[in-house]
Amino acid sequence: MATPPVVPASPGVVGVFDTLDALLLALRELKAKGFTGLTVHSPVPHHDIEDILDEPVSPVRLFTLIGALSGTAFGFYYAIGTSLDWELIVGGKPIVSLPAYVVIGFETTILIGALATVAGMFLNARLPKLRKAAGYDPRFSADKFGIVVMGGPAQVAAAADILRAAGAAEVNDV
Amino acid sequence: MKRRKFLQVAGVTTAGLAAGCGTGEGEKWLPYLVPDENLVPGVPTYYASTCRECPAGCGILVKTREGRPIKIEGNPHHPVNRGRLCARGQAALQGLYDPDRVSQPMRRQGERWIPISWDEALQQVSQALAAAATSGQDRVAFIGGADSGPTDALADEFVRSFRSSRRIRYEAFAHEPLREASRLVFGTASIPRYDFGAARYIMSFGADFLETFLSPTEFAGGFARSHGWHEGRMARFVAVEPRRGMTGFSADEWVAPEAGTEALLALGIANAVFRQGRARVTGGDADALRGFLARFDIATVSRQCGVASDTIERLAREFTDAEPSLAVSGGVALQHRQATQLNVAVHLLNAVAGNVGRTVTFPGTVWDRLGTFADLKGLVSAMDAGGVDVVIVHGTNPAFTAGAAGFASAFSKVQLKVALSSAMDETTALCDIVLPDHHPLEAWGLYTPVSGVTSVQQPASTPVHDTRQAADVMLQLARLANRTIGGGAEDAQQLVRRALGADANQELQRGVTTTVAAARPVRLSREFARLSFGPATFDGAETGLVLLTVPSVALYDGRGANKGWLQELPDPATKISWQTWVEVHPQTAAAASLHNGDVVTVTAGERSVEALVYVYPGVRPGVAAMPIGRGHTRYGRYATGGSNPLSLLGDVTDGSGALAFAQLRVTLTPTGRRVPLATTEGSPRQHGRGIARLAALASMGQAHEVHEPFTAAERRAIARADTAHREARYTLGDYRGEHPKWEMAIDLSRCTGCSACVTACYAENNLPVVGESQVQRHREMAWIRLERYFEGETEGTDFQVAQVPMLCQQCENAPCEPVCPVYAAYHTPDGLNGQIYNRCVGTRYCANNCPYKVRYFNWFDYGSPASPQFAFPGTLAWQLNPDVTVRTKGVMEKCTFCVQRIRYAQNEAKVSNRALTDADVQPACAQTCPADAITFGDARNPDSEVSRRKRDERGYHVFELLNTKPGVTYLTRVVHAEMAEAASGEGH
Amino acid sequence: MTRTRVTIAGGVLLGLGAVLAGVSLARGQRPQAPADTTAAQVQWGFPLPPVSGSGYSDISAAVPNGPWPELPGRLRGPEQPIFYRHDIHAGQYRIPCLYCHNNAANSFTANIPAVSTCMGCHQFIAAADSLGNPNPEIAKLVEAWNNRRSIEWVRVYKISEHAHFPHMRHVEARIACQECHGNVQQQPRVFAVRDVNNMGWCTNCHMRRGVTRDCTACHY
Amino acid sequence: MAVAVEPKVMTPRATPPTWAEVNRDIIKTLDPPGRGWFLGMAVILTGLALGALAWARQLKLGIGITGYTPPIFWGTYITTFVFWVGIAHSGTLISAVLFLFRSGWRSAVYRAAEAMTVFAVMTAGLFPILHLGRAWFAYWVAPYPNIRGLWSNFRSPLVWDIFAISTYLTVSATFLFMGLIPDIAALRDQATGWRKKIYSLLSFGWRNSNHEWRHFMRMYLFLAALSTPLVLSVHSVVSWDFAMGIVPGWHATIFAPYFVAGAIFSGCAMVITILVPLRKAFHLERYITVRHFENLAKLCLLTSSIVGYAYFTEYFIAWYSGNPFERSSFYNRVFGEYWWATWTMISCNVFIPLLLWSKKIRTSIPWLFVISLFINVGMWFERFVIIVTSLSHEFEPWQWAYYTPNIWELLIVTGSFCWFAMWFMLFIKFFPSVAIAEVKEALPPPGRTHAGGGH
Repeated sequence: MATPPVVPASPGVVGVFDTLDALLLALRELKAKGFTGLTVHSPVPHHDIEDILDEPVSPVRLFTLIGALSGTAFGFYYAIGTSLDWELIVGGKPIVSLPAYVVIGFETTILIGALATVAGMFLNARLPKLRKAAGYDPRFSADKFGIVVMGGPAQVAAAADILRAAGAAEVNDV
Repeated sequence: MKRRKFLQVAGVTTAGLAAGCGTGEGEKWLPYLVPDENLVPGVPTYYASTCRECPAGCGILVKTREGRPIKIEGNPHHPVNRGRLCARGQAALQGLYDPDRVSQPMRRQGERWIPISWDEALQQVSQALAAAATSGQDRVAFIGGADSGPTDALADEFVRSFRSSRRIRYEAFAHEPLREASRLVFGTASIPRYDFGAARYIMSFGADFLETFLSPTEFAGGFARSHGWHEGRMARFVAVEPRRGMTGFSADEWVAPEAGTEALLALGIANAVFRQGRARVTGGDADALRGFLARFDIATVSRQCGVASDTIERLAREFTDAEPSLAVSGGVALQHRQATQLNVAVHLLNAVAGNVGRTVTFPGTVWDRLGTFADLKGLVSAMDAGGVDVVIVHGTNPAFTAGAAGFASAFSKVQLKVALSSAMDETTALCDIVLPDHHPLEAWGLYTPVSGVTSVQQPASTPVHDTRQAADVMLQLARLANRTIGGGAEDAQQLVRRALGADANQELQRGVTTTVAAARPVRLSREFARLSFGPATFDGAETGLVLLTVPSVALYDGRGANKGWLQELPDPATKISWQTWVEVHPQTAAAASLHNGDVVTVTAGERSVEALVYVYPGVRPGVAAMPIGRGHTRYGRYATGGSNPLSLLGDVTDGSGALAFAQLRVTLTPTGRRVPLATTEGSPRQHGRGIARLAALASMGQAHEVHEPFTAAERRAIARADTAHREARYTLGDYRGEHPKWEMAIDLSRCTGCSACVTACYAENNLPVVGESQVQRHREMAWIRLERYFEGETEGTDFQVAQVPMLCQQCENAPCEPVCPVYAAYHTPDGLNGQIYNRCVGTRYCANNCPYKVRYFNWFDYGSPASPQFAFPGTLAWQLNPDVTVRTKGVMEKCTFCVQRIRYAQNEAKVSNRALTDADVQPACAQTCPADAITFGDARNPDSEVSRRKRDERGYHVFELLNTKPGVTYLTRVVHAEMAEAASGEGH
Repeated sequence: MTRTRVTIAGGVLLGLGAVLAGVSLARGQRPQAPADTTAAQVQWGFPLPPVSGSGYSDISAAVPNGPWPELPGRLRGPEQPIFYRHDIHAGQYRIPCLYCHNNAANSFTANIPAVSTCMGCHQFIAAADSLGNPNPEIAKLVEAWNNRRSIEWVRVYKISEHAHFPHMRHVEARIACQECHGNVQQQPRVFAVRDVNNMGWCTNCHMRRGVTRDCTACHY
Repeated sequence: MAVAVEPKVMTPRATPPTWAEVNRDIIKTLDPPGRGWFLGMAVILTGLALGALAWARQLKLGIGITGYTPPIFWGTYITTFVFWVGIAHSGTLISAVLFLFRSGWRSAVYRAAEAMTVFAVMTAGLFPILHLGRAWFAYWVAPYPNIRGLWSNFRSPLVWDIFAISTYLTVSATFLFMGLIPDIAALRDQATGWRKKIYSLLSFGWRNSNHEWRHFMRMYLFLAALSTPLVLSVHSVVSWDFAMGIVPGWHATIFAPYFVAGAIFSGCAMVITILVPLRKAFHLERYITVRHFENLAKLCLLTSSIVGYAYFTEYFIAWYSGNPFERSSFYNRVFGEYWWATWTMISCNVFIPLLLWSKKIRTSIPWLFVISLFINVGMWFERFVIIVTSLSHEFEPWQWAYYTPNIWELLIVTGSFCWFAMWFMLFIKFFPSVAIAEVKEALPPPGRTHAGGGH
């Protein structure tokens, strides 16, 4: 089959796959060839993809931890501080009634923890993205998979071949 | 009188009807022209006067702020009430500020009333009087109420000056039979004075001496002294009556004879006394009495009355064992065809027991000079025959109370009918001209309830409306008709000052002068023997129920009906307000399948009224009882509810010419409707929860088992924790340092359930009157309420009634406090359970969490004139206590031990830098309690009265096992009965 | 990974710090010992350092018999039936506040002086101003007095009904009237210098002086 | 409920739908609404308006226009508050707890359940304000720095409520929205015109790329992990509104678990109530299968027996404690004036669910629907019984009373249901009520025969 001339101008290439297995094949190949800066689009996350890419664990969990801890601190700080601010005895109970404040501490833990987590996700995933992503195809949110490879002309060309070889339905420049 | 001008600093905080909205934008201040040395804005001024709500004549101190009376309290110097007051006395203010008062002279045209000027009105009346006088003798009549002193004399003089002798002092409750009996037995037509304080044994034949009989506030004090448990001794009280009312609740024993046979029972007992050889009469009297009494053979009496003969024997023994004892009778409820006989019999009983001159004396009282029902009937027939041209009615309402005499129809035949009345009541409505009278709190007078006691009456306020005091009107009328009366006095004030003499001002300040009047000694007369003694008869079918018309603690003879406080005051016996009920015994009810709230028609002959059934174990089977006082057709916005049982009565009189209030047998026919009772009663039984505790006298002294919810270890732990907390507390911010701990002790052995405290609280704390529909939803706002529980088997007569005033317990571990999200409920340094109205958001959690259920919620905007539920219409708002915030809708409120009084006293003490003492602070309830059952003070001071009472062996806290540490200690009520144990234990 | 540890440690420290901060903040809020009021500030609280600003007149140079203080450019506060100048009476002539508002010393409410109080002086003090022409304001007063009429002053300060303010306690505690009412002795026409219903302002003063902040001291 | 645009009957096929079909079918549910939808909406808005008017009147005249009869100071409002908080629970339970437990069947139903949660909390949140005597000062309960120097009382369970409910609302709303992001992206890629703009905005430019999925899955996991204790705490806190009170019938340690179980019980029932018509209207039989309903039914059965056990324990302890107040209170529940409420509760929550033991009934949609309705009613009555009967029969016999709600309360309660329905109706027309991405996860990816999804 005749290979169409590669346009050196293009910064990258995207391969569109109908099946997961084809995608995985291409992905393995690319990794093997030491390609970096790969972006895999798939309608749903899939552990096979993760296995091949094997990236470090997301740091979101740290946000969760710190958020939660400061939540706890804030809860108790607020409850204790305000009670001591104006001592009012109710029901013959001590001014600082810790057992009661546990509830406050707990709720603020969850609240701030959750918000921090979400913030963490947005920061790490670089969301929101405003500009169009290179090589993204609407079908990736339906039932097609895609690999975007960025790089110099040589790499791009090589990647394109690999993608085709792996059985990409389409291989387009981006 | 300028010193009480309303030119005041612009209503300095008129108790915030505007619900505190920041700056007084555009509000005007009106300074005095000349400052009044004894009136400082913001500082109350007190005026001594006399309560005229009933003939008892209690001395009062009227608290005024910026010239407006805002509270009435008893005059401590006064021998009759010793500083105490009943609910009716407390409510006198609402008479003064009655929104339906007649505000200026008016002439009637058909059904319409046209305002006229005083001059014109006086002209017309004086001409009519003159004309009547010229046209003959006795063509002028004056109907007044009980009165004495110069104004009373003036009325006589006035009538005489128009060539008439028709002057009647008409009181619906004049107790003629009692007076007549005194004449027949002791030869003096006088109402006796009773010394309950000295009596060791009290037997009441239907005399409601704690409610309306003669001088209830005075009697309550004496009764509490003798019958209240003290150092292991207390008098025994036996109630002999077919209906057990509030007075009967205090009884250790209830004997319920057949209605109408009480006289026979009394004579039977007297007879027994002789036969037991215990009579304390000697000489000829003894023989005469023995002979007379022998007629009343005990077996026969026992059969007639339905009272076991050994009971009669026992009563005779007990009555004479105790020395001195006291038997009273003359209650309106038992004023039947044999009323005179009943009073005679009771007089004899006192005579044989040797009580006369000891607990029963005859100093002469204001009642002695009252006219009888027969007198009124005489006048009625004269009016009917057209023998009277001008009738002046003053301070009484015969059209309502004397319907039986056919008053209305005859009255309408009179040419000119003049009302000297401040209310548009039934009688006034029939008149042609109304010359509005001062309220007693605006008027001058001298009143002598009992000879030896002269009680002054002076204005505590300038007239609220364009009114004039009756005495002044009489003087002016006489003057216009060219007659001089009252020794040419200018006005009533002059009359009074003249009578008081040189040191009038001191008298006015003190309010009462007492001279020791030697009680007239009496000797037995034989006249009574001519009477015929037998069971009283009642008109109507034998199958019917005997109808007792009962005077109302709140409304008296109906004159209290237009006062919201009194209408909403739950009747101490049935706990119903606003409505007219008919009491039937459970058996009777079951037989006729009647239930609470069923609307029935009470029929006697062709007359009938409607009433709500209340199934009540306190009436004998075969007896029905209805309260007097409601069912007005006129008189004002609050008065027109309910129905008037008096309208059933015919003009039947007894031997003394008194109206027989008990004369009918009635039938109850259900209408099929049922109305929720406007009652505060939840469950009439306390299910052994030990809220109102009773203890048998026998069990006192010896260490009787008191329920202890905690083990010794737990108690120690709790105590440790508490002391730790207290120590911690006194180092905290506002709690630092020494504070008093305000506490209260309530002696249930003294409490009679009279409910004076309730009305006092309404007056002091600006409590709204919410009306029938809201009371039906239990939304009444009374911060202190009287709970009335039946103890023991209520089928028969052998049950006790446990009553307890329930108010905020000011718990140290208050469950209501920690649940409030906004600190509106919290604990003050001086141990109060503070409630900050303006902080409350109305979650109502505190009320849910209060085990005593003493928190009350503002369901509507009772305090805002804009709201449809506004509770202080018209001049009623003038009564509001400026020291207490009027609560807005949606906030919780409750008793605070009258914290405004505490703070006021603290400020006074601080400014005049002296220490605060318990004497400086008295909550309204404690201040007014006629039985002195409530003690208030600083519990941290071990020598204070309240601490002393707290240590009493009878002391207990309600719901001790909740460990709320209440600040109110109740002292168990001690009764002679043995069954009392039922209620004594904490519920376990 | 080190970055991780740092961040964790940071979080924990932040938490602990916050708790300590809370407690210490609360400590700081504790009422202090009473601030001693200097002799200059007691009783009717004058002389006080004169303030300047719209509505105030400068009386620093005023002497009792000298010319009346200049009226400031702008008068604040509600117009009164009689243009009674506090800056002359209280300022220039140094009449103590309690001379007229005497009830402040023995009652919850400070009174507006009775007409007779005014006449006490003004039946002797000629109704003429500094320039010698008759003073219409005093004329009004005399006229009112002769007709036994009271004078409808416009209210300036009002405490909400749900708060009870015992004037006598504060006078007795020797709090200068100016503390709440501002330098009235410099106000030709009295105006509200502050919202007296601002509870925070009450409680702050109470805390500064270490007196009670108990709710039922004012609210009942 | 709404009817799909073209009413073509779709019979569940044996073969699972392909990913493409999933997108097509689910996105179809967002087609312009039909007459049925608008009709339903009209009814709902009318009910809402009536409720609003009733509340306006209550604000003007005071809360006295309701049937409150002291000492019953809490009535239908708090009852309905607890009811809605309860409803709110199954949502998070299904989406978070089942997520942690990796039970695959949640994926088809959790979106609807979660939406229900959020809207239920929004509804519940109205009532604490509604029932206040001075609703316009409701914000005083929140501890905000103010000029008076006053704070709120952190000992009060009501303040705990503020924190619990607001936290729950925030977190569950976040959870719902986070789960929506990939689906919104899918919508964006299909939509055109203004819808595309909006969805692009809401999708935050989501690209289904591994860089996003990686953090997303973590975030989702931790949110689930945080929501799980939260969901348990919230209803515990609500139960402490009562358990912290000393009222006989409230003051019990069993309350927290008892309420949580009840909440899940009522929540699952409500999910069934909502899913049945939703599934019918949107022809989602292929996605929401009988298996899903059966699992929900099993959950109901489980929680029903827990609730039943809690009832039994309450009565047993009341008797066994020997505490006269407790005894009397519980006796009054069953045989007192409120017997009707108690027996409605017991039969709806304990007896009727017993039918679910039968597989035939458990797998029959009509049966389930009817039973779920009974459970909803029963759970409302449970709260009514706990609140009202306990208060009506407290320590002080003199203050025993009887309360029944009146028209104004009922109008407001109905209004609250309409408020809930309104939000839900809007939701199903703007967002996929079945999770596109997660359904796909549960299906075999293109080119495979079995679902290798999950993580």
